[in-house]
Parts: sequence; C-alpha cells; structure tokens
Amino acid sequence: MIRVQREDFDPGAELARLTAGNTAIGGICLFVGLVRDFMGEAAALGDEVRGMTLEHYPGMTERQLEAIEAEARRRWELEGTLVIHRHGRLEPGDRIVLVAAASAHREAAFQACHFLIDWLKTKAPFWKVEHTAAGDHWVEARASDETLAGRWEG
Amino acid sequence: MIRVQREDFDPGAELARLTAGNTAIGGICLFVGLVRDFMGEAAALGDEVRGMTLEHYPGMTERQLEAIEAEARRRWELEGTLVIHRHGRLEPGDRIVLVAAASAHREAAFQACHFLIDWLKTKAPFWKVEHTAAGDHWVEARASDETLAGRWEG
Amino acid sequence: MKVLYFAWLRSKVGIGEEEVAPPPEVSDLGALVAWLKTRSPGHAAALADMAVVRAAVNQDYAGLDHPVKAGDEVAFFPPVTGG
Amino acid sequence: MKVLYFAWLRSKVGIGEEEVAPPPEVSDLGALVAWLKTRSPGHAAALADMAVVRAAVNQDYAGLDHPVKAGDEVAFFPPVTGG
Repeated sequence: MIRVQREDFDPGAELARLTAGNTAIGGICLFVGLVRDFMGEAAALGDEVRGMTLEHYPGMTERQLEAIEAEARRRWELEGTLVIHRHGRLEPGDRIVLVAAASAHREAAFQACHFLIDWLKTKAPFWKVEHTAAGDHWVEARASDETLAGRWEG
Repeated sequence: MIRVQREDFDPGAELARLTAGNTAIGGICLFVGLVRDFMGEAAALGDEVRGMTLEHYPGMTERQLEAIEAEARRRWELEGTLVIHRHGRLEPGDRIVLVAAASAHREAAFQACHFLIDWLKTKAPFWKVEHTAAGDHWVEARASDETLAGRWEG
Repeated sequence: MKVLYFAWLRSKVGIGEEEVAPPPEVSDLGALVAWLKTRSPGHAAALADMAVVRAAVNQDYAGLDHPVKAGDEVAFFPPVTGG
Repeated sequence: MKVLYFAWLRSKVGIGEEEVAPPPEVSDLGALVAWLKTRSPGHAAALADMAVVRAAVNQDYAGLDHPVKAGDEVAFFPPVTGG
C-alpha cells in the first residue's frame, strides 16, 4: 500500500495495521525518515535548517511509488508492504517518509525495506526546498543516493 | 539501551522515545520479530506452531546484548539504539524482539539495525521451545543465521 | 499537449504548467525541448543544461528520444530529492 | 564453582544448576566437561557431543581450553535460537 499525504502518520499504528491478523509474518522491517536540523554530511559543517518544503508531482508520485512497491513484491516473498510519503512544509524532527516490509523471513523483510527506500530516493518525484538563515535553496540530489540505488539494479 | 522482559512492548512508543527531542536524527530503522504459526522455511512444509516458550540465561543475556549494542555504536555513528527481547510463553502473532538504530544518515541506521539482529540471533543466549500438535521440541540453530552474522565479521 | 515544470525549473520558467501546440515536426522530447526554449528567456534558462534535468512523458521517466504527441502530459524537473 | 545447564542440556542432566567442587587437576573447561560426565548418566548424555554444546565462563563465551577455577560461573547450552 502507498500513501502520499500532507498530514503526519503514526508509525506504531501503521506497523500494527500491517501485521494485524497475519501470523505468517516472522519479521517486519521499518524505516522512518525525519527532517534533520542541519544540511550536508555533518552537523558541524552544515548550516542550520529551520524547516523544509516538499514539492511533488501528483499522479506521477503515486504511479512511481506503486511501481517501486510492486518491484519489491516481485523480488521478495512479502506478506505486506507500506510506503507513506509526506509533502508540504515540515519542521526539524518531523517525519517525512515511512517504508516497511513484512515477511515470513527477516532477511527478506530487511532487503525489501532497504530496497524500497533506496529506490524511492532516486525515483519518486519529490523535491526539497530547505529553509535556512541564509535563505531558501533547492536540495541537490546526491551521487551517493544513485550509488546506493544502483546496488539493486540487474 | 537494552531490555529483557516477559511483558509485551509497544513499537510505536519505543520509536517515539528513541527519537524524542533529537533533531540530528535523519532516519531510524527498526526490526520487529514475531512468532510465526509455522516452523521451517515455508508454511506449506511446516507443522503448525501453537506457541513457543523462550528460555534465556539471566545475566549473560543482558551482558551479551550490551556488548552487541556497544559494537554497533563503535562501528556506526548512531544517535540512538534499542534492543528489547522477551522471554516466557508466547503465542503466534506475538512480538518477540525489537531492534532499532537511529542516525543522521539512513545507510548507517539500516546497517546498524541489520547488524544488531544478525548478531543477536547468534550470540544472545535465548532458546526456543515450539509447542506443536506433535509435541514440544527445542528449535535448532540454523546454519543460515551463522552465515548472515558472518557478514559482519572482520 | 500539457507541459509541467517542477522545483527550480518552475521558478526559472515562471509557470508550473502550460498547454502548448508545437508544430508537427516536434515528434520527440529532444525536439520539444528545442522548441520550448524558443518560447521565452525563462524557458531557455530552465532547459539550458539537460544533463541536470529529468523528463517524464505521461508520468513515466523518458529519454530525449522518447516520442511525444498531442494529448501527452510532459514534465521537466531536477533529479529527485525525496525520502 | 556454579554450573548451569540450559534448554535440552538441562532436560538431560535433570537439573538447571549445581554447585560442584572438582579436584584441583580440573583446571580448564575441557577437563571440567570430562569430570562432569562422570557424575551421572544424565551428565554424560548432555555433554556427549561437545560439537553441539556451547559453553560460557562468567557469562562470556569460552572454548574448551578456557581456564576454570573455584568461584567461577560455568554454563553449558545449545547454540542459541533467540530473535
């Protein structure tokens, strides 16, 4: 299941919903991405971030997230998957994204969850503007994200 | 932080506690292990499991879990880690274990979380008895768990 | 044909969306880009370096040799930064 | 010296814990195993195949050449199956 929404979500409630009544599940792996209060690789080097705004491409976003989810379910035996991505204005500490995969086996749950976020990072049409003391700027895509996503190619 | 307990836990509340007030966290990866209703690799091949009882070695369990957590924090830059493991009688669908790692960077969160459960599986002194229609039996350690844990050696 | 611009491309073009009717010889994305750049200095600036622009036709990623036709939804945007 | 048995080793020995006072020549885990096996048929059965038994001295994993002495807490158990 995929959801694109402005509102916050409750990871515990989503986890409970994903596993409810399914006793074939042996493990569930979940990743939650949050708004950090600094840009770049390290707090000491980065400018303070006061917030960000996530823009997306309605329609294409849902289409791409559904394709990523379908690919995960093709590659691994999964009992459930969930992708939630927010858009709009967010403050430091706010949740941005949740991906989760449930499976009979822990390794499949881990791999699928990792794959979901890596592919989402390079394929889902979202763009971040960071609001800093020095002004607003569009976040640039990172080559490292392409490298991480590339692990799952082929 | 590590906890060994008979009672259930609330993954959502644990996640909230782990991230509360720390806006240096960019991502958190969490794994929850559940009691499956079948043994072995596939539902079709396995006997139905009516429940299980987890025995552990009080004292050594805490000592080993603390060592595993410390090793994760030595290897990756983490903002928080959590390991909760239950013991006693559990029913299909019940939560057994939770491991989580929070970091500025998603890859560190994923790797540390994956490492925590892999090492826990082969180093924490817990033993499962499965209760099936055919009687009780001690679960045997799986060579695949040693292989998965071995990825993190060296 | 509907053309959409996102993120800094929208800022440069000055609009997020427009209906266009390119001449019949504009049959692929590459030709569409060339034709759009003639529409305004903003268009020309946004589409100046296609190495830093991604494109989609009907909500799927597409290369510059991808065909385009009347009725298509075409989008231009920077490499994505969600998650 | 306190000796603990877990999981199926406990079932075979018939007790989970015992205080023992082996003779002074029992100075490592291997010698302790050999000496414990003489205590009862249950001990002998539980410790018959050390390839499927793990051991800990003072709550850390230890090999059969690990020294043991009075006051130690020694434990024998199968490969672990938690998580």
